[in-house]
This record gives sequence, structure tokens and C-alpha cells, in this order.
Amino acid sequence: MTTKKIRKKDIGKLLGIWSQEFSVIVPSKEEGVAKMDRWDGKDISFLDWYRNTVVPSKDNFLPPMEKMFSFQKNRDGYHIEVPQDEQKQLIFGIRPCDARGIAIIDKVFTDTYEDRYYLSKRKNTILIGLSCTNPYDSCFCISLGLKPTESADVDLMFTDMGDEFLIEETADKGEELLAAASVVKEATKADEAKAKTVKATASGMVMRRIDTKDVGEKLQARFSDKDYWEKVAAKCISCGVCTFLCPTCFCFDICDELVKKQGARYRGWDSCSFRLYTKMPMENPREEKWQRVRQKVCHKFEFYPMNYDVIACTGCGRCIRLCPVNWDITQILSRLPGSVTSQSHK
Amino acid sequence: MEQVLRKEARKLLEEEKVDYIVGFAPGSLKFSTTPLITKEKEEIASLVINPFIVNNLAKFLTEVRGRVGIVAKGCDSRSIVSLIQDNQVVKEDVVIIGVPCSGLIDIVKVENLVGKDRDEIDDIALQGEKVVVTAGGKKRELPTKEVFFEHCLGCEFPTPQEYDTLIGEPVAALGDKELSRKKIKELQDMTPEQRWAFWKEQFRRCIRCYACRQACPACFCERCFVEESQPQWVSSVPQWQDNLIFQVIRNIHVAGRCTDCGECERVCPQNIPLRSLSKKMSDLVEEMFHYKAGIDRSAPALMSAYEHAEAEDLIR
Amino acid sequence: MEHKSEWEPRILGVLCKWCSYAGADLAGTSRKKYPANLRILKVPCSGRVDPLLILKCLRLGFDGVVVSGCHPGDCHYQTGNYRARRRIALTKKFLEYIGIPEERVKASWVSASEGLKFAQVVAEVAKDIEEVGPNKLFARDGD
Amino acid sequence: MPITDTSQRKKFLAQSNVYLPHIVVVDKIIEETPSVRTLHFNFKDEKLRKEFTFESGQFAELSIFGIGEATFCISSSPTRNDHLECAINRVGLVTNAMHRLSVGAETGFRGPYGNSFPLELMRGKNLVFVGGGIGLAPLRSIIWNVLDNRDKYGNIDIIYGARSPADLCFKYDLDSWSQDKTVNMITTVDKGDENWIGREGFVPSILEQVAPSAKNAIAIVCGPPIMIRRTFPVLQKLGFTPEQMITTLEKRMKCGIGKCGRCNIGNLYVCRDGPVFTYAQIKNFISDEY
Repeated sequence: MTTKKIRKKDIGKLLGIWSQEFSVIVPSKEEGVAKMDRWDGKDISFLDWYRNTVVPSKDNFLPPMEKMFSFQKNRDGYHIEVPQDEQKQLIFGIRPCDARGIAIIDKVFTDTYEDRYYLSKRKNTILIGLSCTNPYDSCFCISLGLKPTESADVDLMFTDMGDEFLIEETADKGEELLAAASVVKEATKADEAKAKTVKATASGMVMRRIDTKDVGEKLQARFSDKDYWEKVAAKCISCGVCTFLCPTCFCFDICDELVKKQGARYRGWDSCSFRLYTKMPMENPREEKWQRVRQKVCHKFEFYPMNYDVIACTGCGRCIRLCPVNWDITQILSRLPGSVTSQSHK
Repeated sequence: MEQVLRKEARKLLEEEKVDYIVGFAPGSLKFSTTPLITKEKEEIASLVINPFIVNNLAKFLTEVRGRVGIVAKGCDSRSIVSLIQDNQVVKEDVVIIGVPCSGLIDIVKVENLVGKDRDEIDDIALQGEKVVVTAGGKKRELPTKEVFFEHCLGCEFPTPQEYDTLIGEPVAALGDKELSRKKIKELQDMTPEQRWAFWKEQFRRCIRCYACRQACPACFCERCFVEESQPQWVSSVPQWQDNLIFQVIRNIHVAGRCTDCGECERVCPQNIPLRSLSKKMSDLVEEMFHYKAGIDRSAPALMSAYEHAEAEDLIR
Repeated sequence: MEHKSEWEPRILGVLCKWCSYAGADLAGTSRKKYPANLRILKVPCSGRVDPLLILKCLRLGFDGVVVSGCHPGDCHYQTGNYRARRRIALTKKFLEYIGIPEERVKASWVSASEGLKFAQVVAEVAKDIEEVGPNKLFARDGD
Repeated sequence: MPITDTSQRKKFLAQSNVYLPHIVVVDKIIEETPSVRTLHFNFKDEKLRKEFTFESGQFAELSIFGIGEATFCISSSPTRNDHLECAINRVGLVTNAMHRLSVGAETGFRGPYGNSFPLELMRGKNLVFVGGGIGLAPLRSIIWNVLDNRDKYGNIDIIYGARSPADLCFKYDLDSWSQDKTVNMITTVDKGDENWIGREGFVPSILEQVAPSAKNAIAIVCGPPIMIRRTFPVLQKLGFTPEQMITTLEKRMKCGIGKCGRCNIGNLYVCRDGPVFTYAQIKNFISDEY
């Protein structure tokens, strides 16, 4: 793997070069909410304040709402039109946990049937990672085999070394991206060593842990223990925060709309926390709150690994940080009989 | 205070006056608390009272089966009364452990003022009218008016009006109505077009996670109108038009029930200023019908009553 | 305004079947003139009118909604219109605060014998709505 | 348990976009019960009309444009493929709209999705079909499939029940199966009316009375969840092993292709891994989540 470097103040220039080919997306703030948004062509102040976004970058591929097609009825019947979506985009600053989240949901959207809406955006997007050098106290990525500086799921990885970034070219695409940029220099051995220290420090800052060993088996053993799940679910208020803001949650709903003879089919995020999610006219298999909480936990830590060999959690900590009632997955898992968990927080 | 509370809660469980205690325990994040819903006497020791007891626990009354001893701040106690008025909760099943509350600290305001996130702050201490924040080795004193939630600033009933036991002494209201309605005032000074544009932009950001509805004790419907499919009033995907209708109707539904606990706005992950809707609604209710939510549990609910002469100027 | 020439306001009248609906009928049979673009929704009582209905109709593109029921004291179900009054008055005020011009949502009391009043109310509503123009509140804008 | 070749499943996708429906035209409507009607329909596109194939047990997403999509099993048999049939129980938004359709109406169709009944496994075996209410719809497809190749299978028992005589679906099929000497057809209702001369009683108890032998047999069960839950213990009592019991499940679905998330039972998705399952596959979850 080759490494390069760039001065922090030149980031704007690099983004400028990329904007010629891509729609460049960077961390930004709207009404105090950190999100990934179209770069305005100037502002790189996010380098100072950015830790992570509220909504993970999955929304660039699976937006909260998207039009699947529009339809119209003419004299000779229905006609369907699919919106074209071929814009090339480049996301700068995605954190390793969110990049891993995308890699995890890729599996669903390519399984058996390709999901064109997701994959067309996915294939047209370059992911440029930014090492997480100031993880939150709610982060536990280390437990999921991920480092806050992991470069496996991005095309280029940037690591903050103070006045400069070290750039790792992790994919062929990455190399091409830097070819034309004169602001990018070769990194030295000393730079690499410096970055290594930064990375080690970052990993050391992730304090929270979960015990993932045999977690699937442990959950399976608990599956029918209603008392256990009722206790676990007691304070949950069944909102969609933890699922909507989870980098590995992908559930969606499909809904038609017809206003003034203009019809369209949309899809939008859905959540297993909602009672309606599984409701059928005569029956609801997950009517009770504890059943829905169980589904959420088991899906991530038991079922998803059974289907796709990976735990559907990246330890980003959003579900802890943003939960209205501070429902904490790390506490839940640590209470599973047989779990060893060291937590260092208040 | 906490000791008195724990003793009281333990007694309620031991004397089998209640099946559950609903209160606050320390959260797993700095400067946070989490609802504690328990039958276990051993867990009573973790009950806390501090300026971070943000949740409106009345929410849990409609779902916990059995008699409940519930820790209630001023706004929570009003929500409980409102639930009793609506026949959602039976008074005999509830023991209200009143906790006078002189205001809660909005951690987001602190974060913005000191330029650090919650986990980067070392200490936050409430000292009289000041909040002392220690971060990065530096101490900063902030007036409570700058760090309390806006709904706390304008709170009229910081001490529960309805309680079975009161922990500690009643406290005085901050009563800064103006500061508490700053955003509403700004909106009212706009033209209707500007206001519409404002809300349209706000609801464009809504992702319909329903945290606002789920956190709200006044939202106790078994099935919310947004979940109706025949007819389907609003789309299930977050189009701004439907997001806006959802929120407007939600506010009309909780009119006369909203006690300005501010939870809807606090829990919104997209920072939509929802209290500027709910507070305006309670102001309208008071102005037009001289009604305050959750004050008198024997009074009929706002929408199930009427006066012969009211709002006559609005309808020809 | 330019749009006035080709555009005529589309209005929904939500009418109580005991009074205002009959009033509308009377207006028709006695050939009182009122705007033709009024669609009528008959309801059993003004007390049945859900604010959601008003918003949904605006969402679907109606330029205005007028709710009409029996005069206070005359409700077929004794108190339905008193309850309606609370709800509709509050809704009107709240919608105004959101930024929906008050011209778009109107309420009136029209008895079965007030054909003329009905025609006047609708004409006034139509005139007010013409002032504020077509309802583009919920229009899709490239979302 | 053989699952349909997945490449086969992808064959009829519209322009490589799984979510785009084909247009089908309703050409006949049969009112089965006060709340159930069967739509006979065919593709508007000539080519699809000729080439479309599916297997018994598979399902499709039908849509009414502007209202939405819902999941239906294909209730006709692939051995009689001049048109497709779906039985529609009027329960929700989409199904109500489907009950307002008339002949000639256009609707959307995506599919076929899911796996199918294991014909290979069933060959040469005695077959016991247990159905309740509209649960006969998927069974009907496989029953006709089997009857059209009668010599490949052993004894056939069909035990079918509904709440009342008026709720019996596919009465024309029930008649023709009763008249078929190679089929043991048993019809029951929970509660009969004054004209009812047949059996009365819940399906599981009638099954216990009829007591088909488990030897060299396969039982295929479909009906309301409560019936399915109560039928399995009876079959076990009769000596059926979990591998010999097959069911087809219904869950709320949106995508039909294993993405939208809601139809899982444990790690299995009813749309992707089913809807046909052996009891062995789902027995760990069935009492809890189904």
C-alpha cells in the first residue's frame, strides 16, 4: 500500500479538483445537526469540529425517502417512469464505522436480487475515510473488530497528523484520484511512523466494550425468555431513533402516492421498533414492545451473522448517544449470562 | 434528597402499596439519566435526582401494568393529572412522588456554550443561579438562564401540584415568560409566507422516527392517525408535506394535554424546534379557553367541554 | 393578478346535513348565485369535522375549506357544534401560526332556511381566496 | 429441502429493476365468499404472456397504482398456465381496492418470488393437504399440480375447513375433488348452518379423527396462524416427523425479495427463504413469533 500526504490547508484545493468530476459531499451542519452534505466549494472548517454525523452516510445510498418510479394512466393504460440517478459522488470524511456499515448492508442489497436504487448510487460513489482520532465515549468499534482508523472499507483513508494528513491508497480507484493532484506529496517513513502513533492513540481512546464471543448462541438461548426481554425493553419508548440512525439498519417501507393524478411509488426508512412494521390485518407477530426489542438485538447479533457472517453493528455508539431514554446496547449485551464486559464510563 | 426519595420508594415497595417504582437512575453517558422501571428493592438504591432528569416518566404509566410509584417533576405531575382526566390512568393505581424542580440543564446548550461535546466536559455543577462547567482544565460559570431548557425558564409549576409525597421543599418558578417564548415571538413577527417557508424547511429535515410522539405522554393513542390505512391520511415515507401535517395534527391532538415538558423537542435527532409548536398551542388554549393542562384532575378534558359563549369572533 | 383570469378557486364545503347542507340546497333551488367550484362534503354534524380533514384537503390541492354547521344552540345532537367550535377555532388559529393564510380555512353557522347566507358565505370565501391566490402550500418542489 | 433455483427466480424481472411491476389485465373475477374474490389475470405484454412460468407455492406482489402493493400467493397451477389467479381476502388498504376492480382493469405484478413446494420430495409419497379458510389458495396450486400428474403420487387426503359454509373458498374445486375417486376429500366448517350436512369441527381435530398415516407421507399445511400452530402437534401425534411437515407462511411484506426486513422468523426471511418451510426449519421460533 502506498502512502501520500497533504497539508491540511490544501484540502480545499484537493476537494476542488474532485468537484470537477464528482458531486463532493463533506461533513456540514444544518440547524446544529452534523450531516453529510454537498460541499459549498470553500468551507473546510469541518476539519475542526467534525466528530461524526447524526445520520450515518448510509443515507447517501438509502435515503430516508426516495422515489422509485412515477406512473401515469393514459388512454392505453399505465405508464411507468423510473428516475435516472447516475450522478458520480465522492464522500469525503466518512468514519470507519460508517464505511463498515455500508459494507455490511451491501450484502443485503446484492443478495439474490440486486437492488438497483441502492447499487446505482453505491457504484457511483467514492468513499474517502477520515480516521477517527476523537471517538465518543459511547463508541465501541474495537469490540466489533474495527479500529477507529480502519481503512478496509474506503477508497482512500486520511489520517490527521496535526498540520498534515497521511493518505493511504487502499483501492485502485484511490490511486487514480490522487494522480492529478499536485498538492499531494509522497509520504516519508517518518510520516508513516507519526500516523501510526496517532492511530494507536485513537484506538486507545475507545473505552466501551461488548463481548461478541458466542453472542449469537447466548441470544438464542435467551430467545424464549419473555421475562428477560420484558426487563430489557422496559424503558424503550419504541421510537425509530436507534434504527434510523444505525449505519447497519436498512429496513424500508414502500408507499404509493397519488395527488392530482400524479402518481409515484416511494420507499422510505422503516423500523422494527414500530408496531406497525409487522402488523397484518388479523395478527401481529411482534405486537409487544419486548418482541420488537428482541428482534432488533437478535437481528444484529444473531440472525445477521447467521445469514451474512458478520455482526450487524459497527460500534458507532449512535444508538446509545442519541437514544431518548439512554437505552444502552452495551449494557444489554453485558447482562447476557456468560458475558464479560469491561466498561469504563460513569 | 435522593436518600429521602429512596427511602420513600423502598417503603412503597415493602408495604406493597405499589408493584413498580418508576424513577431515574444514572445514565450510561456523562451527565445523563435513564428511566428506571423496577419491582426490585435492590435497584431502588440507584434512584437519583439531579438537573439531568429530563424524561417525562408519565409516558410509562399507560403501559406498566400494576400500581406504580412514580417520580414526578412539576411538568410530569401535570401529565399524570392529564392522563387521569383522560381516563388513561386510574388515580388509585398511582402514587406520585413529587420532586420540586428548579430547572433542568440542557446539555446541548452547555456543549454549544463551551464548544465541547458532552463527553469532553469534565464536570457540570449547579450552584444557585449559576452552572459551573469544567472542561479541558478550564472552569466557566454560566448563568442558569443560558443553560436551562427553554421550557424550564417559563415553567409556572416547578413544584408538582398533585402528589402523594413531596421530596424536599417547594421551589419558586423562574417565570421568565419572554425568554421561554423567544422563538415563538420571532415566528409571530414574520409574515405568514415566511412562517410557512420556515416550517417547510424544518419538516424537510424530519425523518419520521416518531421520537417526538413516542416520548410524549399525551400521545397515548393505541393507533396513531398516521398509521391509519383506510383512509391513509398521510404517506408513510417522510415527505415534508406529510411530516408537517403529522406534527400539526399531533399538536392539535395534544392540545389541552401538553404540559410543556419539552421532551418532543429534546428527543428530536434533527433538532426541529417542535416546542415552538407545542408551546404556541398551549398558549392558544389558555388564551382562548382559559385552560391549563393537568391542573385539576376532576376537570373535564379540554376538548370534551365547551362554554356557551367562546371563540365567537372566529366563526360567522 | 394574472392568474385571476383562468383560475377559479376550488373550495370544499364541509356541511352539516341537518342545516347547512339544507341551506346549500335552498340556495340552489332558490337560484341564489354562488361560485360553482364548490365541492360539498356532507357530514352528520359539524362536530365530526376533524382538523385532519381540513389539512388533507389543502394537501390535495383545494384552495380553501369552509366548514359549516348549525347555529350554536341548534345542534341536532345538542352539543356537537359547540365542540366543533372549540376544535375549529383552535385549528384556525394554529394554522395561521404555521403560515396557512386564514382566508383558506373558514367556518360559519348556516341554518336550513339561510340559503341566502350560504350563498353569501361561499361568495365571500371565494373572493377572499381569490385575493390570496391558488393554493401552492403543499406543492411538490423537486423533492 | 430443495429451494427453487434462484436464477430461475430472477427470470422475469422488469428491465433488471426488481421493483418495477409488469402490467397485468384482469380478465375474470370469481366471488368466492363475501370477503374473498379470485382475480384471473394475464400480462399485457404478449411476450411475457407466452413465456412466464412459475412454480406452485411461489408468490407475487400485486399493486394498485396509487394505493400500494400487497403480497399474494399464486393460487393457480403452473400446469394450467393460460392465465394466473390470485385469491384476495378483503382486509386492508390494497385488498379493498382490489375488491373494487372490474374486468379489464390494469394492475401491477412483480414476481414470481420465493421458493416452491418440493415436488421432487413429494414424488411417490402419500400426500396430506390440510387447509383452512383462504389458506387453501397456495394448496390449491399444488393440489392441481399433483392431480394433473396423478400417477406420480400416492394417496391424497385433503382436509379443508372454514369458519362457516359461506366462508368455504374455491367451492368448484372442492366439488371436483370430492368427485375424484383418487382423492379423499374432507370438508368441515367450525359451525354449520341449517343447510349444512357435512362435518363440523376445527381442522386440527378433524385431522386427528381422519388420522392419515405418516408412513411414506408428507403433510402440507396452510391456514390462519392459529390453525397452523394447532395442526403441527396433531401431525406429530400421528407420527409425522418435522421434516415431513411442510407449511407455507404469510407475513407482512413490502419488497418480496429479502431486503425490506420485516418478514423474518429468526434468520429466515419468509420471502427469500420461504414461503414454503418444513416444520424442522421454523420450529424454534414458531410458538414465539408466528
